Amino acid sequence: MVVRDAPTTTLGAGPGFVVRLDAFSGPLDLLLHLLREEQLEISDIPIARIADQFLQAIGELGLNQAADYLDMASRLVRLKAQMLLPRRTDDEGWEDPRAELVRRLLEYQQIREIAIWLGRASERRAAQFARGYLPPPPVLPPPPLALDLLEMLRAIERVIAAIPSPVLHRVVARPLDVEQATRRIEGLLDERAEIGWLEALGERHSIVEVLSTLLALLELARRGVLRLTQHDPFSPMRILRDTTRPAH
Amino acid sequence: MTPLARLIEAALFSAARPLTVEELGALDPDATTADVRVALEQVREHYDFEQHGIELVELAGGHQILTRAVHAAAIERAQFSVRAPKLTAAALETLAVIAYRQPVGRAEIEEIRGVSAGGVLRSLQERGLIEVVGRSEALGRPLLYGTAAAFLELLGLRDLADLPRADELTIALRPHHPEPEGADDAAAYVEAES
Amino acid sequence: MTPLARLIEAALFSAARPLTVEELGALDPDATTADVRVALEQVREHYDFEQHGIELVELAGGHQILTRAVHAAAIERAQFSVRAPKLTAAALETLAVIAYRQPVGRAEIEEIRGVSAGGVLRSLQERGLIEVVGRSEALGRPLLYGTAAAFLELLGLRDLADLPRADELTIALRPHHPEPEGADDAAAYVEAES
Repeated sequence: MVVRDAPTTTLGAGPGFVVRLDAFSGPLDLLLHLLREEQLEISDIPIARIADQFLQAIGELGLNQAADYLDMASRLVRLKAQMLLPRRTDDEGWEDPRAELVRRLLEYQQIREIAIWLGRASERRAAQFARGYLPPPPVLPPPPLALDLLEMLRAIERVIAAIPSPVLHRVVARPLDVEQATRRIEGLLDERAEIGWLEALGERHSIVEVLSTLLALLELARRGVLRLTQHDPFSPMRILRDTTRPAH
Repeated sequence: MTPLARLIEAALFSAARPLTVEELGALDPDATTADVRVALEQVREHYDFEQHGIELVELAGGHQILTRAVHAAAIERAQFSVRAPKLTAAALETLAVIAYRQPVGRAEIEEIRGVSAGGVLRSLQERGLIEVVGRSEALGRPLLYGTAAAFLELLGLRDLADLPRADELTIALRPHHPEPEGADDAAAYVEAES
Repeated sequence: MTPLARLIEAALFSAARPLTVEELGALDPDATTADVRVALEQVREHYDFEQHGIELVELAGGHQILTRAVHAAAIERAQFSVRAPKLTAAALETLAVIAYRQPVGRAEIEEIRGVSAGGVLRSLQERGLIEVVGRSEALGRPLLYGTAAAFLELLGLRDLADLPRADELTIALRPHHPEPEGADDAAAYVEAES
C-alpha cells in the first residue's frame, strides 16, 4: 500500500525494533525514508553516514537476503569510497559521484508521488459500485473474430524459433553471452519457481550456449537470485527461485 | 427520492441477486421493515412515473432492478455483453506457418509445430482465414493451404507483403527447402496417383 | 425521459461496463452521435436532479452507471457488495512509471524503481491493467508495455489526460532521458564529505 503506516522508529534503537518487512517497496524507498528521518536534502547526501545507516537498516530489517537491496548497498559503499578520494579544491572538472544517485532518488520520489495519486484515485473509484447483476448473455451468432497484429507477429516468432535453422551453424565463434543467458533464466524463474537445467539452456545447445548458461547460473546463485540443487548425486540439476527474495 | 430510497436503490443496483425486505433493513439500523417497504414503493413508482428504461420487480422473494423487456431486442442486437472471440495460440501459430510458407501442406505444418494440425486447419477454414489453394505434386498429392482474404482484413493489412519480412523478425526465417511433402500421409494415399 | 434516454439507460444497466457513445449509437440506427450525447446528458441530469442513489459517470472513454460513493459503507456493511482490494505500492509505482513513460520496457521500469519487476508486470497484465504494446528496437527486442483499458476503469479516469500534469506535481516531471542531475550543484558541496 502506498498509504501505509510509515515506519517511524529510529534505526539502531536496539532490541524490540520491529518493522514490517514489506514496509518498503525497494531500496530507493528505504533510502528516501532514511533521508526523511534525518531531515537531509536529497541534493546533498552525506554518503558515508547514509551508507552506514542503509547497511545497518537492511541488516535489522532482514532485507539482506534481497539482491535489490544488496545491489544498492554495494553502490553506496562504492560511492562512500569515491567521496573519500583526495582531490584538489580548485578542481573544476570534478563531477560529484553522487549525481547519479541524486537523479535516481528525485526520479523515484516523483514516481512515488504519482503512485500515491493513483492510489487515491483507485480508492475513490472503489467506493462506487457497478451493477452487480449481469443478465445472461443472449444466444446469438458469434461476433466477428478479433485478430490482433501483434499477437500474430508473436505467433510468427514462436513458429520461426521452433524451426531448427541451419543458418546458425555458419556463425563464427561467438564470445560467451552471459547477459542473455542471465535474462533467459530470470525470465523463466519469473514464471515458475523451479526449472530444469535443460530448460535453462534454451533452444540451442552449442558449447557457447552451455558455457554461458553455466556461468549465468553460478553468478545468479552467488547473488542469491536462485539456488542450485540435485536430488541425488549425478541426478539432473534443479534450479529453484530463491523464495527468500521479497515479492514485488 | 428520500435518503432511504436512495440508499436502497444503490444497494439493489450493486447486489448480484434479488434482496429481501429484511436484508435491505440491514442498510440502516434505524429503518423499520415498514420504512423499507415505503422506500421500495417510492423507487418503483419513480421508475414507472418518470418512464425510466429500468423497473423494480419483485421476484424470488426479493426485489431487483431490471431493464424493461421492451428494450431487450435493441440491447441484444447491439451485443454489448459479448466480446469478440480470439484465436488460440495453436490457431495463431498455424496461421503464421501458412502465412509465411504458403502454399503449404499439412505435413509441413505439423513438422514445424510438432503437433497434429487437422482440427486447427478445419476451424481456420471454417472461419474463412485460410483456404485450399491447390495440391502438392508430392506422393499422395496432399492439399496445400494459403491465407484467404479475411486474414488480411482482420489484420488490417493491404497485402501479404505488409507482413514483416523474415529478416525483420528476431530470428531469421529458414530459406524454404522443399522437402518430400506429405511423407507421413503417404501410406494412406499409395494408390491415389502414379 | 425521452425514448432514446430510456433505451440508453437500459443498455447501460445491462452492460455493467463503460459504453462509448459509438456503442450506444448501435442501439438505434436513427440516432445520431449528437442525439446519443443529448440523451446521456438527460439521464445524468435526471439522476442528479432527482437525487438518485446512482449516478452516470464518464470513465475509460465511455459512460457507466455507478452507485454514489456516499452509500459505499452501508452497502459493504450489509455485505451486498465489496470494494475492490487496494493495489500494492509495487503495483502502483509500476503503473505510475508505465502511465507516464509508455511505451516502456521492463529494464527502464526496474531502473527507476530499483527492484526487479517481473512478478508485478505479470500480475498487472493478468488483471488487464497493462498490455504489451510493441517491441523495442534495442538488443533482444524487449517487450514494451502501456496502460490498458482496465487501468482507466480501475482509477475512474476518463482518459490518460486526467492524470496530473507534470507541472501539477510538487516534483516536476523530468525529461525522458535526463542528464546526470546535480553536477552543477556539486561544487557547492565539495567539503560535505570529509
